[in-house]
Parts: sequence; C-alpha cells; structure tokens
Amino acid sequence: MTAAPVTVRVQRGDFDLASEVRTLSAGRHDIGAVVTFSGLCRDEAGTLGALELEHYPGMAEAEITRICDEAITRFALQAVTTIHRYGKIAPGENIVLVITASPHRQAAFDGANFIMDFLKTAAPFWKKEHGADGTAGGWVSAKDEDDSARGRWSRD
Amino acid sequence: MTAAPVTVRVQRGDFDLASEVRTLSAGRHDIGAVVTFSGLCRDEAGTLGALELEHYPGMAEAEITRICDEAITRFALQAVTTIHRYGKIAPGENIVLVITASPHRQAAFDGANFIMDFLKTAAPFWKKEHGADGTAGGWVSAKDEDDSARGRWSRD
Amino acid sequence: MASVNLVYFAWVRERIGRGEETLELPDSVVTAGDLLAHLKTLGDEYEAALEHENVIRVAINQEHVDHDETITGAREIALFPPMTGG
Amino acid sequence: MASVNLVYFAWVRERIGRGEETLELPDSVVTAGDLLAHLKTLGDEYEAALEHENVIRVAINQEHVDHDETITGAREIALFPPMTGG
Repeated sequence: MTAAPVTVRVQRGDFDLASEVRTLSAGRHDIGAVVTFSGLCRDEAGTLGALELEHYPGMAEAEITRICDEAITRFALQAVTTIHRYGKIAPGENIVLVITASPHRQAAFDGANFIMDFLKTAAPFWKKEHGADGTAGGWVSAKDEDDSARGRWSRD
Repeated sequence: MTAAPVTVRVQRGDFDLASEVRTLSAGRHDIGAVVTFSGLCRDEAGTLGALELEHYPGMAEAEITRICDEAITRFALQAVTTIHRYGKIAPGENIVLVITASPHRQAAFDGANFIMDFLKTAAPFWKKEHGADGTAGGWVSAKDEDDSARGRWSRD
Repeated sequence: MASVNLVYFAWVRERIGRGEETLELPDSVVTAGDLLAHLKTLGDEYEAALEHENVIRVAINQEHVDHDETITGAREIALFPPMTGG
Repeated sequence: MASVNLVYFAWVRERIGRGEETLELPDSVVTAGDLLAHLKTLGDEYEAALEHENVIRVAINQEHVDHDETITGAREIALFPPMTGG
C-alpha cells in the first residue's frame, strides 16, 4: 500500500495526455517533475495495417497496479497514472500511457522507465500483427532485449 | 545539422503539453515512443512565493538548440521540442518542457534525460527565489549533483 | 478430483481452440507443471499449444507463478505465451 | 586597445551594478582569464562580483569558453555564475 495516488485503466478507447496530466497534478504545488511516456503503434515502413491487442481482463489491471505500487515505493513517486489500450490499434495511434510525478527529475524518469520495462514483460497483453495488405498477421514474439531491460532493475 | 525537426522556444508565457506533442507527431506513423518531461515550480513546503528566471537572450536559444541537436545525433531521435520559460513563475506552474520521439522507448527516455541534464548545467538561465512571506530571496546555487548527472553522459 | 477454471490467451488459446473451460483434475496434479503435463495427454490441440512447456506462463488467481508452484485451491488458472504489451 | 561589449547576468550583474557595457581593453588582455583579472582592477564592484574567479562562466559570442580561451575578435563577452535553469 502506498499513499501516493495510482490511476490504472485498461480500455479500448484512446486517452488524452493533457487531461491525464492535469488530473494527476491538479491543485498540487509540491511536484517538481512530470514524465510521460506514450507508446504508439508504428507502421513498420508501411507494412503494418494494425495491431490487435488481447489482454487478460482483471489480471491486466491487477498486474499494472502491482507494478505502479512497486515504482512508487522504489522511486518515492508522488503520483502515477498508467493506461493501456486493447483491441485493434492503427499505426500512429496510442497504445500505452505512463505518467509519473516526483519532486526530482531523475526519480520521475526512472519510475516511468521502470514501469514500462515491467509492463512489457509482466502485464498480460499480447500483440497480433495485421498486414497492410490485408493478410492475417502473426503474434508478436517476446524480445530477449525486453527481458534484459527488465533485469537491470533487479537488486542483489 | 540533423534531419529530425527541432523546435526550441524561450518564452515568458506558459506552454500547452498536448498541442506541442500533437505538433511534433502530427501525420507521422513511424514514431514508437514519445517521452515528455515537464519541470514545475515547487512551493518548497509553502516557503516559496515565486521563482524569477533570468536568461541570456539569444544564447539561451542557441545553447538549447546545440543540446537538442547533440541528443538527436546521439540517440537517433525522430524529433525534439524544448521550451523554457523565463520571468516570474509561481508554484505549480511549468518551467520547462522537453519532448523526444523515437522508434524505441529507451532512446526516447535517454534523449529527454540527457537534454534535461545539459539544460541544467549549460543553458544560460538563473533562478532567484522569492519567499512566500514577501522577502526578496537569493539566487539558487548550482548543485554538484547536477554536474555529476551531466558527467554520466561523457564518453571515454 | 478437483474442479478448476482454466483460461487461455493468444496463441495458446488459438491452438487449444477455446478461451476457457472447466476441468476435473486428478489428485496427482499438484503443481502448475503437473497441470501442463496432464493437459498434454488430453489431445493433439493441447499437445500443439503446450509443446514448448518452458515458454508457457502460468497465473493462479491472476498472479504469475512458477511451474513448480502448487495449484491447490486455485479458482482460476491461466496459461499464456510470454507477454508482448507496452 | 580593442573595444568589446560585455554582458553580465544574475548576481554578477547585480554586484557590478549594470547588465552591459562597452569597454576598451589594453592589448595585454588576451584570454578570458586576463579579462577577469583586468576587470577586478576597475573597482570594488568588479572585485566583489568576480571575487571567486573560478566559478565565473564566460561566453564569447554566445558560446561557452574556458578561461584560457583567447578573446581576440570577440564581439560580445558574457560573464555569469553557474547556471541553474531546467
């Protein structure tokens, strides 16, 4: 349990960066740094028509909340918002948003970076690619580099 | 010179995070990650009335542009926006905005982090504090930790 | 015999051919690993889905567990490939 | 003798008592460090502003330079404390 406010949403629709930042920082004068990370769907040089994101309802929210709580404790964050979309997402559209607030800039950067690394490897979402030419695509493979990115946060 | 678009502004007024992100990513389908850093004025537990930011007109823009160009080259960023305010800034208000876009998340995080470290130590801005009780404050001292934060980017 | 709700995602779901089912498990199935081995005896579709056992992730009551974790008392067990969100 | 525009910021500006001025420099002033030493001979306000020479930052034509850099041909030289923006 942490005292800092955590907002977690898993939703089909898009999100609005500005209104999420406003909500998180409204009325506060103790925040020194706000970092946002937006993950977007790339068109892969025109070959990708869409991504389809499947998720595990219930566990997706629970796991993201666990990750955000861990980030708050670890980096002494003042507030965290994480929104992850599911369903069909076209190139140029948003997939995920992470916002962290802290008195100091490095904690805000590290917190958002940490949350993204764990989202990639621990939040129950799976991406399927659909080709721009209409071909049914395959499931995206998990990357070793994502596991090693996560590994850098492990403590001895 | 870099091909990636760089937007640098030094201004008295506030900025709008959402419209800056929209401008930077408009019409592009090749961006995978957008990181924003907003630096805000903290009230220092109620003791601070306002910050007053002095800058060196001309050099401020030139130096920020040099830092952004270096970040683009170093992290292969797709676009960068940096806006720094000057004049009197109240607690809760924005001071600085950095936005980086990249195909990959770590480059976007590192680029924004790098730009902030160099802004702190190389962009010609100086902060003066005004007390909440109306007392004229002193000039903020440069922090050794800012120099060491910058130092971590140096290459052998 | 214990009854458990199983849920499948992504290509595990596609290969098994359904997203969820309720199964009676023999008492010999104690760990998550035992469950995977048991499922592979139920037909070609399970064999295909769970062929590379070591990459299959298991969650019990919506929390990640290792394959050697006991599944006793589980209400819901999920099987799925490595995650690719974010 | 060469004429140069000097600009000052933050507490350097406050202590010297002005934001800019144009000065004629003797030919013996070659480097940024020479300039700081020369200014300190011009009065108490310069002495107070530049007391701790090693913390004073110098920019020539709006680019940072070290104290051993030559100022020959400079149109504009700025003196200021360590920066605290961002």
